[in-house]
Amino acid sequence: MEKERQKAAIEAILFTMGDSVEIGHLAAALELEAKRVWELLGEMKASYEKEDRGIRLLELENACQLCTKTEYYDVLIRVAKQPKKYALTEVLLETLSIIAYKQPVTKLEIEKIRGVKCDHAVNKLVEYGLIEEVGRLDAPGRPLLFGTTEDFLRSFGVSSVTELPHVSPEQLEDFKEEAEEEVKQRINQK
Amino acid sequence: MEKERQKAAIEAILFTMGDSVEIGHLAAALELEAKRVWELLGEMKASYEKEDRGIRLLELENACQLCTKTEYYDVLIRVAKQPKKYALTEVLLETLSIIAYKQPVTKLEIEKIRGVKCDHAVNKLVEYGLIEEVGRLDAPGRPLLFGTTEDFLRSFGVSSVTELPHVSPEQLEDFKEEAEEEVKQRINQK
Amino acid sequence: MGIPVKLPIFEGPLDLLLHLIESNKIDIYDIPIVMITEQYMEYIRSMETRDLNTMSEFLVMAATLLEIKAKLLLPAEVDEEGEEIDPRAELVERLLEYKMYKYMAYELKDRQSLAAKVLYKEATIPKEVASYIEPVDLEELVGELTLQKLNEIFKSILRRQEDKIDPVRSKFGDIGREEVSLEDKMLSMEEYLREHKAFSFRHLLEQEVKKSKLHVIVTFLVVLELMKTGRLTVRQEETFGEIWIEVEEQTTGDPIREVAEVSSLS
Repeated sequence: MEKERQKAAIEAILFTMGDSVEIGHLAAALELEAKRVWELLGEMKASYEKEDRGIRLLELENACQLCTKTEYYDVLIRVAKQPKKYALTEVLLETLSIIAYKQPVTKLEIEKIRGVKCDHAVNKLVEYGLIEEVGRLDAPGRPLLFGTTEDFLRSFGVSSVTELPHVSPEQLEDFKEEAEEEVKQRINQK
Repeated sequence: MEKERQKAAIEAILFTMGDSVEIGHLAAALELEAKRVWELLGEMKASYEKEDRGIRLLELENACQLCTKTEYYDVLIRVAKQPKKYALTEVLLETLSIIAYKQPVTKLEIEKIRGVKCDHAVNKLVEYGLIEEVGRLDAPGRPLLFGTTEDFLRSFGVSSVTELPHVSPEQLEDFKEEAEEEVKQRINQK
Repeated sequence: MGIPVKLPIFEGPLDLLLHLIESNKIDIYDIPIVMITEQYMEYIRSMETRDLNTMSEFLVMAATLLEIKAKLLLPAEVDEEGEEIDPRAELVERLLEYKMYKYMAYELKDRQSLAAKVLYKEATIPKEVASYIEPVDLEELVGELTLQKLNEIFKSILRRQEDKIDPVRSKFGDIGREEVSLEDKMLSMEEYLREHKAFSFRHLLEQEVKKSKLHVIVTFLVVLELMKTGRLTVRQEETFGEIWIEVEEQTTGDPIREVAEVSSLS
């Protein structure tokens, strides 16, 4: 096998293996001396350095391996990482509004208001950086307290949570009456 | 990013992913038009064909992938593990060829051509990942339609189903004559 | 020409037919139906398989051959253009199509053995890429959401919370589940009937209403049950008038006990 084809064979082997391959294995497969394999690898290394190549030949102790050039990580990330869809679902919005108005607040309190578990929603909001742990409640179990972050304020263009539109006690009274009215009407219909 | 580096980026992506990558994904990652990506791939394909390269660029319908050149198989299997092979029986091959040429096709159509039930063969081919359900026929019973997969293209070394060998009626006539000729010869030999 | 005793296994009726045509060196467009049919039948008779499914596929083809054979004996039909229709035409078409796919199958096989010499690689995603976590674009995430909207959402949650505390029902106090079985009620009814031979439905229920709604319901069910067995007769003079219940004279057995037993079984 002439030189060009020997190099091609090495490339094919390194490509398929992905992982590092011992020089001894390469030499055995190609029926060449290890010294000769090193020579070929040296020549190959130079050609991988060319501008239009995205892979590089990595020489390790007694082995070698193909790997991508670091400068292409950014592009790689865009393909290798499925772009995650971040979205504020209804559940997240509700949880966020409770935390915004009732902060600092524990998960238990949120659950009491929404009537359902909120671990997932709280975790997601923390991940999004909209809320954060702000301390612990001085109560049995010392549960975590959550509050909105500075990022939250920035995203909504306010400088403080006191700027949030308020729900007055009168309004709360109204809700209560509305609810009672509704229930009465429903009973009368029957 | 200039052209050379765009090619390098594509190489880095294809090397990292191993599997086929959709042209659309490449275009999005590189912020290029799909047409431009195809052009770059064309140029890359040519440079991979050079004698000292052991890998090849495989174009598959709307995707592409790197793979080794067939001529280095013998050297490769001395180092790499041989990929598992499945034996395709005559029945499976016949069924597969009907699906490849007539896709999308229902089991009933396949049965009409082969004159025998094909459930088993179709199930096996689905299991091997060579065919897949591609929809339902808009007819009574809404029967499933089957088509070939990307794995099929890879396993048979074609980049598109249109590349499959075609047989014209004239060719068929030739086959028949050939067959007759063969039979005659065999009889004469006896 | 006879058929070799040891025949290869055929993939199906078309496969067998093609074999017969080819081994007889027959022009596929001019199949001597009589001869082929005989050979075909002979093969079927010698078939070792008694698998009905496989057998039936071959038999369908046999029937087709016999049909063509019969048609050939009759005066030829003509098509719209006045040309004679060859009864074999459809079979020829099928055979040719099948032959084509059989050929393709061989072609595919060749290609597969060549393609099998190509190796691919597993994904090797660099650590730096794999460990990358995409930052959240808060601006995009928050999007159309405004503080006003957040306020609306919060208010709607509060509203829902008030709804959940039903102001009417919450005044009922505890409603416990009372156990009143049909059998119990039957037995107490038996006693009642011994003392009262005629009474109004309202009078009967007066005692029950004091207990609970469930007692009323079960009592009503007992009355219906006893009406069915003929133990009681019920009459009502006018719409919304008083409902009168009278005890019928005891016939055979003890219907109340019987009913009690039946309902305890169910």
